[in-house]
Amino acid sequence: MKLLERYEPFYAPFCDMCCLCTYGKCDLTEGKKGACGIDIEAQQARTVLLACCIGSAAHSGHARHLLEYLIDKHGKELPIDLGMNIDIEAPIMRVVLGKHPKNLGDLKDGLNYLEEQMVHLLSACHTGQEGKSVDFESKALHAGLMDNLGKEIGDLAQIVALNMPKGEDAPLVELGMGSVKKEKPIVLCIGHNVAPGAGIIDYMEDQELEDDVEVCGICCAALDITRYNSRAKVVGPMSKQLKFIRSGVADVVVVDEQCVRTDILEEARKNKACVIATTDKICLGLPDMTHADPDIIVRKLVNDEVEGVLIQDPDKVGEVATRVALKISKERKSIKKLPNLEEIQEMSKECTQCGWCIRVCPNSLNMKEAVEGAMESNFTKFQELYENDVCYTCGRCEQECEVDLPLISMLTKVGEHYVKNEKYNVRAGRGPVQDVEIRRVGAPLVLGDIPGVIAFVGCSNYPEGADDVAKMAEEFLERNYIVVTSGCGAMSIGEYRDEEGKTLYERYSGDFDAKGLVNVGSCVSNAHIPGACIKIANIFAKKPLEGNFQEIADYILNRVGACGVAWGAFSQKAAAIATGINRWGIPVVVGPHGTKYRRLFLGRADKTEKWRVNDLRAGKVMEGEPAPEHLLYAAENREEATVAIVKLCIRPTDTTKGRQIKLNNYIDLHKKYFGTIPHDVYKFVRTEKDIPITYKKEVLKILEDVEWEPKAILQEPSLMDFKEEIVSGGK
Amino acid sequence: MKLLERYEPFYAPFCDMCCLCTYGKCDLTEGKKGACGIDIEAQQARTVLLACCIGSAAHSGHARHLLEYLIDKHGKELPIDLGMNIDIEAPIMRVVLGKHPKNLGDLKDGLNYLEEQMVHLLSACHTGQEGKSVDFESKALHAGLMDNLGKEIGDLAQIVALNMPKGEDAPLVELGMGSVKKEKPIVLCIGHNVAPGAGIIDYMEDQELEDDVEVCGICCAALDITRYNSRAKVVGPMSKQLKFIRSGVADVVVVDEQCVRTDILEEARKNKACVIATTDKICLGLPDMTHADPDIIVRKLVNDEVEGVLIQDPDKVGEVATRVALKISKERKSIKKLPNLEEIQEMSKECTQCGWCIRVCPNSLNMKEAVEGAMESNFTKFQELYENDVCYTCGRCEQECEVDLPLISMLTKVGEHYVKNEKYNVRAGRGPVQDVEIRRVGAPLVLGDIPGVIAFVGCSNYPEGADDVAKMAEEFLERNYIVVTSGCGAMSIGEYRDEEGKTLYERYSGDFDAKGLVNVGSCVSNAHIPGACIKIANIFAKKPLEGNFQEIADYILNRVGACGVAWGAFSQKAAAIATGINRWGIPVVVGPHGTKYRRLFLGRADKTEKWRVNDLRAGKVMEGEPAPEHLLYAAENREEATVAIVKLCIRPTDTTKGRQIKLNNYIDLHKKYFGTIPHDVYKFVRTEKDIPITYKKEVLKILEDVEWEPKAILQEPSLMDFKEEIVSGGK
Amino acid sequence: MDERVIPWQPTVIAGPKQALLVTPETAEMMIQKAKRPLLVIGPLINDSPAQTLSTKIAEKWDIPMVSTGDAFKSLSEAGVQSRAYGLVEIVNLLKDPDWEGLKGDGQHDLVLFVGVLYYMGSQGLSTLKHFAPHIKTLTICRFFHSNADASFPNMNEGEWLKYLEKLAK
Amino acid sequence: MDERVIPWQPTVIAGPKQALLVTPETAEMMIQKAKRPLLVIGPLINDSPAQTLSTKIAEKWDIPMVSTGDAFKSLSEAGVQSRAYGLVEIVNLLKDPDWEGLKGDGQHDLVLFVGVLYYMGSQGLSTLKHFAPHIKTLTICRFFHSNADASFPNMNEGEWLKYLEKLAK
Ligand code: SF4
Ligand code: SF4
Ligand code: SF4
Ligand code: SF4
Ligand code: SF4
Ligand code: SF4
Ligand code: SF4
Ligand code: SF4
Repeated sequence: MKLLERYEPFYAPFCDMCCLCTYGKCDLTEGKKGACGIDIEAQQARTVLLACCIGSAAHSGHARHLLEYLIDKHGKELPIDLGMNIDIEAPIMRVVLGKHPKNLGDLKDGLNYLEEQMVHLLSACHTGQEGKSVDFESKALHAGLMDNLGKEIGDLAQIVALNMPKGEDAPLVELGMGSVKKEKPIVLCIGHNVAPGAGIIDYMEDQELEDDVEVCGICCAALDITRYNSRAKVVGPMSKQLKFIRSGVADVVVVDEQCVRTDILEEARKNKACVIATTDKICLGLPDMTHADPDIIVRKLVNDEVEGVLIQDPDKVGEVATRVALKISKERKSIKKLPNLEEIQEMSKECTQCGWCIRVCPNSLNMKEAVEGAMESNFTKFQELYENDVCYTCGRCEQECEVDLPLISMLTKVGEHYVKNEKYNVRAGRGPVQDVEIRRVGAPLVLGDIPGVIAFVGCSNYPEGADDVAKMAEEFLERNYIVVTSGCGAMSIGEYRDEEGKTLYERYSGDFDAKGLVNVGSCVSNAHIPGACIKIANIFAKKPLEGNFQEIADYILNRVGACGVAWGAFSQKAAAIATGINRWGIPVVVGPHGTKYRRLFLGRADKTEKWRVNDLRAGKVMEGEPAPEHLLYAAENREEATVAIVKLCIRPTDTTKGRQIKLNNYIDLHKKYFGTIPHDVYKFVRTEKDIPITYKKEVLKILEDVEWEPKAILQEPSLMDFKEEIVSGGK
Repeated sequence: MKLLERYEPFYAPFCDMCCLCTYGKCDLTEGKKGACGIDIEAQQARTVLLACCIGSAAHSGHARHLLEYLIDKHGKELPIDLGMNIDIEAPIMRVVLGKHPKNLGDLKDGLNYLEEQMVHLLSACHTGQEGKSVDFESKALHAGLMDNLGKEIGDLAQIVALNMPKGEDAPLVELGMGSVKKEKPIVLCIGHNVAPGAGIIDYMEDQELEDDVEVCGICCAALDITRYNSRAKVVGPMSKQLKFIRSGVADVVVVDEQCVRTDILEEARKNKACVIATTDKICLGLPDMTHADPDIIVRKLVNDEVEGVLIQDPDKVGEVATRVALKISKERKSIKKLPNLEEIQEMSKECTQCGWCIRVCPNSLNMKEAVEGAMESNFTKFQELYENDVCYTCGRCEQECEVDLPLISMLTKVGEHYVKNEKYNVRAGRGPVQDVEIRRVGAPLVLGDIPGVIAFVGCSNYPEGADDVAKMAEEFLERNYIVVTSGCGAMSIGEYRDEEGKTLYERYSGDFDAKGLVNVGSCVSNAHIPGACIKIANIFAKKPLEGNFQEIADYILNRVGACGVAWGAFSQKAAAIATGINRWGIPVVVGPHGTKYRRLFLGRADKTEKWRVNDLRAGKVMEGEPAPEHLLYAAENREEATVAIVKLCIRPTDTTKGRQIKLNNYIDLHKKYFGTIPHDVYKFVRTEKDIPITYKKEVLKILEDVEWEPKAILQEPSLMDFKEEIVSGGK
Repeated sequence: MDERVIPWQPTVIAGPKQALLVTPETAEMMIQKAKRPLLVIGPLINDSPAQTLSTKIAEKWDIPMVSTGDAFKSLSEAGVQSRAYGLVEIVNLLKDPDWEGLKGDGQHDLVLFVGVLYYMGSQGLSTLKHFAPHIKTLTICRFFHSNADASFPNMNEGEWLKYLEKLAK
Repeated sequence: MDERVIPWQPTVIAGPKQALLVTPETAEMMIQKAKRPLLVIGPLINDSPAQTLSTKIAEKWDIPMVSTGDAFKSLSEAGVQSRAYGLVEIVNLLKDPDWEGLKGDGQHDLVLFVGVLYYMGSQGLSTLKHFAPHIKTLTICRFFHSNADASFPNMNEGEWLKYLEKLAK
């Protein structure tokens, strides 16, 4: 029995054609094959593999970059030491490569392996190579695993070399557009690579300018800078990018890599902000002045002699960015960046009410209505779009508008004017989970007393605003789950306050324990999430690590009630992350936009034969439960997602007590969002002892209706060692 | 001055949208940017980079695979020794890495470097990374360079480890569907990796079965097997795949990697042929029996217990394929594989004359007409489609046909019945050009006495049949050019006979010299084409190799009158190859389907400022000539291409004698295909001495009309060391 | 371009194959012809007149209903019985020719969609278009769904409700 | 789907934006309105009545001609003057707003295409659609070209020649 046989790929083609080679485009509808013989199913799978390869390459390229830079700076002998409380420093690398890296140099082995694998995997996407969806999928899973490995290497390297938190509780840091001190010179970092941001911090400290210049960031770069220095401010997730730039607050915009708007230069120049590109991943067509004298670069930037510069040297970036910000800030503050409210009202009158802004919006937001309101000086609809990033400022409406209304600038101004108090916080990323924590929660988690670990990760392509994520996190924290988070998800959670004005980070501890809200850090820190699951298998269940991938993943799938949630997943990285997480046997829920990835992994609860497991203790194949029911699931809205997540934390090895707790949560939430006891609850009742006391009567009624019969509780369920052992090749 | 400033990218979007991430699809028409800020130009460039990455990965994954296998077999100390006549064994690796590989193990350095680069390059395709077309293009050029490097490594490894020809003249080998002895058991190899084919040959020799079993191949695998053993038969290029499989001649089909129809298993099974997959690149969803006992595998295959098998061990493939062919051949010969002519006539009557077969054909071939003819038992139109692979059996018409006519089977049968004498030949691939040959032709080439080196490479996505390639080759051979070829191009050239029934390989020698027709080998052997140009710069002009990329490429662009032709380029590999070749300053002409790659590099002959060069001897920037005029050009038909190619061989450093020869060819061919003297000839006349005697009067008339004035002949033209030196980053 | 019959989110366009534009009359004919129709009703029309009309349509022809997202609650509060599935779950079941159907009497031959999230519905319809040749899909949303076999055009709310009324009565 | 107004090779479809379908009458209006039209004539109609008709159209409105592929020869043998360019070369020139045009009097504002290889022409039209907002494109081939601004529909030879005749007289 294999993962892909139980969780069959479900394909939703996003295009009916293939345009990969010059025989094309080929029409793949109605079962037609392309000129190379491929069919629509394999074509979707190929596209998924390609996305996973791109995503994985983004993380691994980043890791390679960072590692080489840090080795340069700190030497390859710098030990991988995560302190007293962590002995298992690189669980993924140990399982996948069978190697235990002792120092920075050893991490190179991981990257060398991964780079070789990546070329093979990408190669399979070539026309006339792989042609069966199952072979593409097994490779996509491998690409996801390489993604996980690359991230682990990247995060480990930066933790030890930049002395970031090593699993210990980290401080709260300021978050939100309102947390940035607008009167100071401001340097904004966007992207994912901490090196330039660290360079800026270092320079400021050297020059004792900490109080004179404000450093803030968007996306993971922000999170990672706060792991380096908690004085830096986090503006927020990707969804803030365009409005923050349009607001003109930033004097200098430093971009490194990943998730940066490709029109950042054009947008920043509208406000005369200076732009510094810092890596070979995002050059913005700018002149490479890596080797130029900082004085000259500063002069050129300040005098507008160049559109911007590329400086591939983080220390030099630090100096140039800070000096330029200090020089241009005063003059820039006087530039008018946004239309005022009266101007907005005037502009709005140009609107032809064509309605195309709505049609091109990814979320069909009613921008037209907002503009119509503004005509009458009523800005409430604009405000509603602004709050919670309901409009995530992708800019498509503005691009489409037939009368060229600067819709995002209008939105930004309204927000600036009406939405106060955009000051929140987020717990700085703490990196890995400590071994000692694993020891503490291992048993309750595997037995079910702690009902699950739920990880909110990924990007901000949310269907209905960012607070959905926070609301879900709140729901699970209240119910004793361990909530882990990272990246844009961690920021979205921080942007939400309860009625008393407290953020979830203020209300819940940062412990990896029931009711703990753990921010591991940036996207690369995601690696610590499967890492924690691996450590449970190792520390709690004594499964050996080195090279023992199959057994560990099998253990996690069947026993560790973990579930990933990437509610706003948009990128190829997110595709790789999710697929990698799946590879470890951890289910993932994505938002509705996730269907555009073209592939999910869905189980069929109605087919009992799909759920058979090999009980290694009993030594035979037995009936199992549809738990977890799906491996990669897309929900239509938050309500559906909440119920799906809680269900996906059920595992066949729950004790009856644990199962009671899990079913209690499942029934509670189902009642809350669907109004009734879930009809399929009977599938998760093995003996009457599994039934939560509160719902005993109602559940028994359902059991009767479906002629339920008790089942054995599995001891050591596994998908390994079934008889039918010849399986398809691939990775 | 940079390559991309002179030869600006020309984009022809193949789709108006982007579907890469879940914000999409985004509409990029009318200057609109996507949700990530990207515009249509950058999106095309990104797609090109992605294609180049995939293509390059295909070659490099192949090279890695092969190298590890050969090191396993022969040890990493096996010297890279190409014999007496070649001292410069790895010109690309030496220039790009600055390293001189001495043995198989040293080649790993090249792959390690390349794999790391590939991950970085692929990473740039991620949403929110690179966003300017120029940055994507500079990376695409680098990906192309990595492609060239990977191929060089792959071919070197196989040449030295499998003792393939080392630049010496190679024998003619049999080519064509008619060259295969149908009465024998037949093993067909498809793909690009020689290892399984070599395994088959080895097993047959061991068992003394050479006369009992026929080994033949399609695509580059075929070419490479003949480099290993010249008894193997080459069926032909990719375009033969479906018709050869449908003909049912092959008993066992062994696929390795690249350019294999993804429906090969389904197609082969229709005829009860056995299929063996041999690499992790093409698993066909088959069970992996790499570690099973050959007896068991043979039994399972012979008894149809499995659909086919995956065996990732070339030696075991050799044994299994041969034994299975011997066992099943007799029974298979009695199976009826194709409809007979009467049946075809009957079937044809079902045709509704809907005409959709024509509309979906990549080349709008009139299959309907062929079917209409067949209704009346007139098969001439079918025959016309069959000959020269005018129909390259992509199968789209058959997929579309509303009455499900088996059009390819019908075509195949007609061909089998009417087209006799499909026996041709091809010179086995000889690998690199010898240093001694370079010494001989270096001067005449650079001075222009040999008017150029023209390389016909790549695939069989031809617009009007395969003989166009042969006719072009013939034209240039007759005119004293050096013609080099490889891959499907080499096979297409071999499939053409002159009136006396001779192939071009029979009529022209295999020397790298004027009127020589040099088959370097398979696609990976393409590396020897830029390799030869590099060697000209080194041996003839004494340019140092190690790490001296810029100077070498500049030399080639300005002085070596070479031109690549990929008339049927279809794949991502071809995109990478062409882009890599361009990187060395060598222009490439593709067929009309090449416009679907979305990007060309076109020069603007009308803008004199684009052609200025730095004359290093004169020490100043001077007016130049539009030579070569384009770097990547797509022609609409053979006639146009022929004239374009001859023009693209002109170089600013031609001596007046050389220029006369080149202009003479240009004018001759223009007269032949366009009826007149080319109007732009004046652009290539520097002094009156450049004018070919025969055309003196007519050319002078043109010069007068345009008020031509003589120009200086450049001594050492270069694009390097212009004053404006700050250029965009990227690779 | 006719704004009524290009996909409501225009980039949903997937290739040459487009849905047939239908009126309430044609929709009615399709339903009448179907042996085992199914109505999938999504959360976009929770607690709205369109939801009421949709359930009336289901009642009229005795079409069993699947609710997606959290539409179940809104429906059951309105006293309407449905089976809750995730949109991707029900699509996954529908694409299996051997699924027993909501009533256990065999796979459906016509599926109506209303009120599902536009782009997600479009992806589900794409799945069915490609992988469920045994099923016809008909969307009665106010948006043109090019991935369906048949779809209402893009309309404003008022016009749409009239379409639904026609179909319901 | 209307087979006359989907791209002749159907997968040429590139997105929501499609060419306007034109009759000879509308085409005539477009030509009359243009200040500096150009006719690009490709090798598909070498030595054919369509070529003769196309050159008549050019003569009628005094439209300069570019020939692509090897159409130059066929045209000049028929006594018709043209300038030979590769299809991609002329498209490259057309997309530059500063190109001086074939007659040296400025960039063209309308380009007619006829007889170029369908898919390659489609790619060239795509270039102009995206990068040459200063130019309108009109194809008078017998194939519907969705990447043009305006195009004749898909037709058979006979009908097409009638279209061309109308335009020529
Ligand atoms: S890769 Fe295959 S399906 Fe795609 S365009 Fe090429 S031939 Fe067609
Ligand atoms: S900017 Fe906001 S309203 Fe406009 S299309 Fe994007 S998400 Fe929708
Ligand atoms: S696109 Fe512009 S004009 Fe049209 S409704 Fe929206 S704001 Fe108004
Ligand atoms: S796959 Fe994407 S880029 Fe290709 S044709 Fe479809 S929508 Fe366009
Ligand atoms: S990558 Fe950019 S243009 Fe492409 S779909 Fe995503 S947001 Fe749109
Ligand atoms: S099989 Fe031949 S005739 Fe049919 S579509 Fe392909 S090339 Fe055209
Ligand atoms: S597609 Fe089939 S039915 Fe239609 S014209 Fe061609 S052969 Fe005849
Ligand atoms: S030349 Fe092209 S089609 Fe032929 S084998 Fe090589 S890559 Fe494949």
